[in-house]
Amino acid sequence: MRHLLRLFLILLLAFVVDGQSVYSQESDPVTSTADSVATEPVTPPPASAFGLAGEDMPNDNGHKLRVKWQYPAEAVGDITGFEIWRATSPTGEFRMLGQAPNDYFEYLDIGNKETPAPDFMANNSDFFYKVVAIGKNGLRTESEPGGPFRTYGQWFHRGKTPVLVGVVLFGCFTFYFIRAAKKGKELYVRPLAGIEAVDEAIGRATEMGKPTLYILGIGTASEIATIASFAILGRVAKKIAEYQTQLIVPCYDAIVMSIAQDVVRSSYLQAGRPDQYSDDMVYFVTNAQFAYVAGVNGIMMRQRPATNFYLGYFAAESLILAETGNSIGAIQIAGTDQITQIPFFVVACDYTLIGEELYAASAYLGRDPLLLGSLKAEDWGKGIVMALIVVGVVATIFGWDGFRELIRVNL
Amino acid sequence: MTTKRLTGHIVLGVVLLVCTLSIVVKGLLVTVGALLTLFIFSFLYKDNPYYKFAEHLFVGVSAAYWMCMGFWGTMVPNLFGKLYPPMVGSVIPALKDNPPEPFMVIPLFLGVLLLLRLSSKAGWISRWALAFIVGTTAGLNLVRYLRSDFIAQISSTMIPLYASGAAGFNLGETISNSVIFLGVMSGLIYFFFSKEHKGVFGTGARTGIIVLMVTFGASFGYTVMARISLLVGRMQFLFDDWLGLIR
Amino acid sequence: MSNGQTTSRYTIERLQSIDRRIIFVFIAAAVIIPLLLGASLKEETTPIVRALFDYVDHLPEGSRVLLSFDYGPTTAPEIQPMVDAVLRQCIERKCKLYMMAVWATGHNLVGQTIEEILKSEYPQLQYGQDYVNLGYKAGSQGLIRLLVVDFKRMYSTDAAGTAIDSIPMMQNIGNLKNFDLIFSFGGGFPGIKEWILYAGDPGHIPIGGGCTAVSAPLLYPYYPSQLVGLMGGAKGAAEYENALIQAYPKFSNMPMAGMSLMMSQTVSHIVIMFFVVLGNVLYFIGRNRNASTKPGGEK
Amino acid sequence: MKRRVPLIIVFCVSLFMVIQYFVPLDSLERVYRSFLDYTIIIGVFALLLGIWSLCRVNYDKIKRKSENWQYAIITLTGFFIMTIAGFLSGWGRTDNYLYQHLFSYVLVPIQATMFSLLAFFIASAAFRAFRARSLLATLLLISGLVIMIRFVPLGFLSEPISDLAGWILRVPNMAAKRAIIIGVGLGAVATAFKIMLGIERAYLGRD
Repeated sequence: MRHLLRLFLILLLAFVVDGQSVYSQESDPVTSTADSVATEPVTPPPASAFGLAGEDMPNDNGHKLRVKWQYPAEAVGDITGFEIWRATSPTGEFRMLGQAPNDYFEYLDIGNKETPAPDFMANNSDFFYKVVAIGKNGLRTESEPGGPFRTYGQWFHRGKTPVLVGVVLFGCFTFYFIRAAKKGKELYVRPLAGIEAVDEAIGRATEMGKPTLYILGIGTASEIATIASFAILGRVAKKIAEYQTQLIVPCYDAIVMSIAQDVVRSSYLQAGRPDQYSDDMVYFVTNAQFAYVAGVNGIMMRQRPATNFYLGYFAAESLILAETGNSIGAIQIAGTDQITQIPFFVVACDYTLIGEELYAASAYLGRDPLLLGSLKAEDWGKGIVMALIVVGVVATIFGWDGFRELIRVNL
Repeated sequence: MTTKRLTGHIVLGVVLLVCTLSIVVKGLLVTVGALLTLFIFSFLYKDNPYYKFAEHLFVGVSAAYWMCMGFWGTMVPNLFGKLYPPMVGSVIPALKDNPPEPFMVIPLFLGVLLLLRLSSKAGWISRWALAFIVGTTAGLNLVRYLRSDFIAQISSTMIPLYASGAAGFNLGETISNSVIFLGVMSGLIYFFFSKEHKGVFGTGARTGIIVLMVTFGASFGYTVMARISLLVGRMQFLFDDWLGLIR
Repeated sequence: MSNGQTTSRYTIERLQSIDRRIIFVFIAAAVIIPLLLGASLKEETTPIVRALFDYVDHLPEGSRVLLSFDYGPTTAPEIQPMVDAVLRQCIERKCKLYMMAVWATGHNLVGQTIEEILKSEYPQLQYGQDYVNLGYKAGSQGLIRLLVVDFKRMYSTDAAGTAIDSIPMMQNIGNLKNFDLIFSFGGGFPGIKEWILYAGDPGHIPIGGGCTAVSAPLLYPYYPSQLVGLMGGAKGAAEYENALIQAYPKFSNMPMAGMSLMMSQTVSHIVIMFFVVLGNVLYFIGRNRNASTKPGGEK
Repeated sequence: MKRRVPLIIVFCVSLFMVIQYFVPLDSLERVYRSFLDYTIIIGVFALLLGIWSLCRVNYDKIKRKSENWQYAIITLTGFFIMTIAGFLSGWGRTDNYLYQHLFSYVLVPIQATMFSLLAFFIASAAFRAFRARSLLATLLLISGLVIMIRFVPLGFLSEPISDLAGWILRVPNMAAKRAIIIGVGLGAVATAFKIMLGIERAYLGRD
């Protein structure tokens, strides 16, 4: 009975202090902690937060606000945390947004961008906030509403400036060197063993009267590695059409298959043998990683290709393919931008294009001045990266960390 | 030749016997799983009809699996459910009352264009859909690679070559930092395409490939553990779940 | 004489290109025999695992431990032993266990683990009092970010659909800061790294982890400032089990999955290294012979 | 028309994707999200093409009675049974008996076993390739062995070896990976540029 009375008193007290506790429909902390409260002596409600301030977060379309407040340092120990509430007018309906621990005095309000959502936050509008201090005794003290705080939308994400500079700079290089190449400037490229072996490998297949297997990997058409591989497939298919040997391209992804069919068909056309192309050369196996591997293994064991190309995006299956290919004695040329798989190709294949070399391969094979020009641009990019690193290292030696900040991307 | 055939028969007999026993004791499902496991392992000896069976079954079933996933997981909720929500009301009641999104006609249109490639005359038009996909890829990747990861790699290489800790000069850290710095630089030099690997530049490239090879060896050696674990997992399935031989 | 030499050279060449199926047999044996014999290998606990073990061992009774199952069936052989060992230790410490997953595949594994460890070994534990299965929620690192501020907004029910507020041990959970320790098992994406970046660092919550061998080197740099400790691969699991057995001798008769996996691992590594060394020895013998016979062979 | 239109589509779509990255406007973001959504849906349509290809190749094999044609029947049977089970199961109702069991007792075991073949292949590849033929091959061999030998209990040697292994993974390994990542990043950007500007158009075919 005494407990009940005490509980009633506390409830009453909470109600007086926390005049609007009606709005806390979702959770009613007063009742939920009633058990613990009932055994503790009555303590006063916690101090109120004050000095609410809001600032718009930059680099967005105005759906974010950072709310800050102050709290008496001596009272921090009495509370478990804060609740943050938002409304569109000081007298309007406040909505609970979230909680902050007791030693945090700010809250990043990320509003929803779409209208029907309950926590929608319009851009270029005013908002009002309340911070509720939640005492260890379960009592709540609400601050005065703060505001209006305005959200602003921006037209440019300034945190991404380094990326923009990079893109523009790199674009300029590419343009410049492509123009230079068009004017007929001779560009040197160093030999790549994997590329030089392509002709020999196809020639070997021709001599042996065996097919050539070309694997585009298990990437979708949205991998740059796959797209680079299309370009190489085009060159390889043209040579194969000229040598009149057989080509097999089993595919993992259906879009990749569609594109690869176009690529191979037009290569045969270019080589003047459109009649020898059929869609049976480029076909779909399945898009389950290991089922695809099982299928390709079967193709290798039964059709015994003399030359295998593995160019594109690869995951764990790389070694299964390369070892099976090795066991049938095929010449193997591999290339991928997947760092984790490069070691396996290096170990099990005859030639491996490492990372960036895969992207460069089509330029090498085609000897097209435009494509070679873009290689030169990549080299300039690398030169600049190296210069940046050297400057950065020197800067850190002299204790100047600002340089590193300069190139940071803030998302 | 005859001994080979005899061995084949014996193997087949043993397998059949074990199967019958296993179906009786362990039930059909586990037996099927175990048999398919053995069929795949038989590839290690050589290509054989058992492997061919498992391989072809796997290809067919997995293709159908992904097609159904694509249909129920993407087509129904993301295309039909958005074009005309009441249509999918019976399968996904949550979507029933959403407003229709007329713009979803665009992917439907592009998808149908893609299917036109089955026709030999109008096949070229399917490239519009492919161009859309390649375009998004190119645009995304243009910025994706320059984003945080790329720049983070550069900025985390900007480390002081002279490292000092609480106890003053730290030799180990200094060496490590210098190796990282030289490794990144020489690795980048190795990837230069338009410069001959000669002289100082050649030495740099040579150092680069040395660092790369050490890395490849290490990654290879490191992965062995993970691969053996996978095999242990399969063996546990065979010897424990199926045969119940592990105490 | 010359005939003998050709035969031995022939043998060496044949040995050099040894049938790979012989290697396969050895690998299979290296894995199967330890498994059947139930052999296990003790691993001395390294500091990074020891730190994790000691941290759990010093948790006061009733501490709240969140375990996130961020792995799938393919990596389960490596990860599950860690989960089992940590669970056993936590129960000995009388901690409250909160199990969840940020990987869809982790959902089933939580249920499986509850069946195999909690229900069979500790039938006295009560669901909702001592442990709870919160299941999987989509959202990856976004989910973790949300949980730091508000736990119940995302988890309004447990995995079975029971309202979260009706579960006794969920009463005082408002956000991730209410946990005394968070474990993430897996190491893929999302995983330990995301837990550190989005929960551990901003919320000052201690994070411990267990990950596959492949991802361990990427996570080591977070120790000790952002990670309490880390178990890497089967070796990490075996080290943790060793520490567990030393601290709680009652477990010494129980089969420890990590330790037996470790035995298979060690034997297979030895087999592979043996073949690598053999290959090199044969290669050098063959080369020396070739070099010595070539100039003199014509005579 | 045949060649120009796709190139224009590629240019416009990719330019939009780039602009959207820098301009935080809601409307652009909505279009961006739709575009990603569209690519996924187009992918499912493409899957139909894939299935068509699969069925045709296998049907042809049976019709022509080419080598191993019997197995094509297995592929097609598996495919149709799973398709029927899958369509019967419907959304969120993966509790369909056949579908669930084909998944758990056919797909999962085969997949896991294929994956575990790697344990054998990693051994045979190591035996063949880890030979001290040249300086580079020797380095590959040594660093591989140093990492693997951590597993062997060697008493007092264990600690320095595991320290060395850790150092290799932390230092030269990190350096090389960074160099590759930076190179790949530049190469990918260059390739994206080439596609956007229509310099690289192999993917369009050439007719």
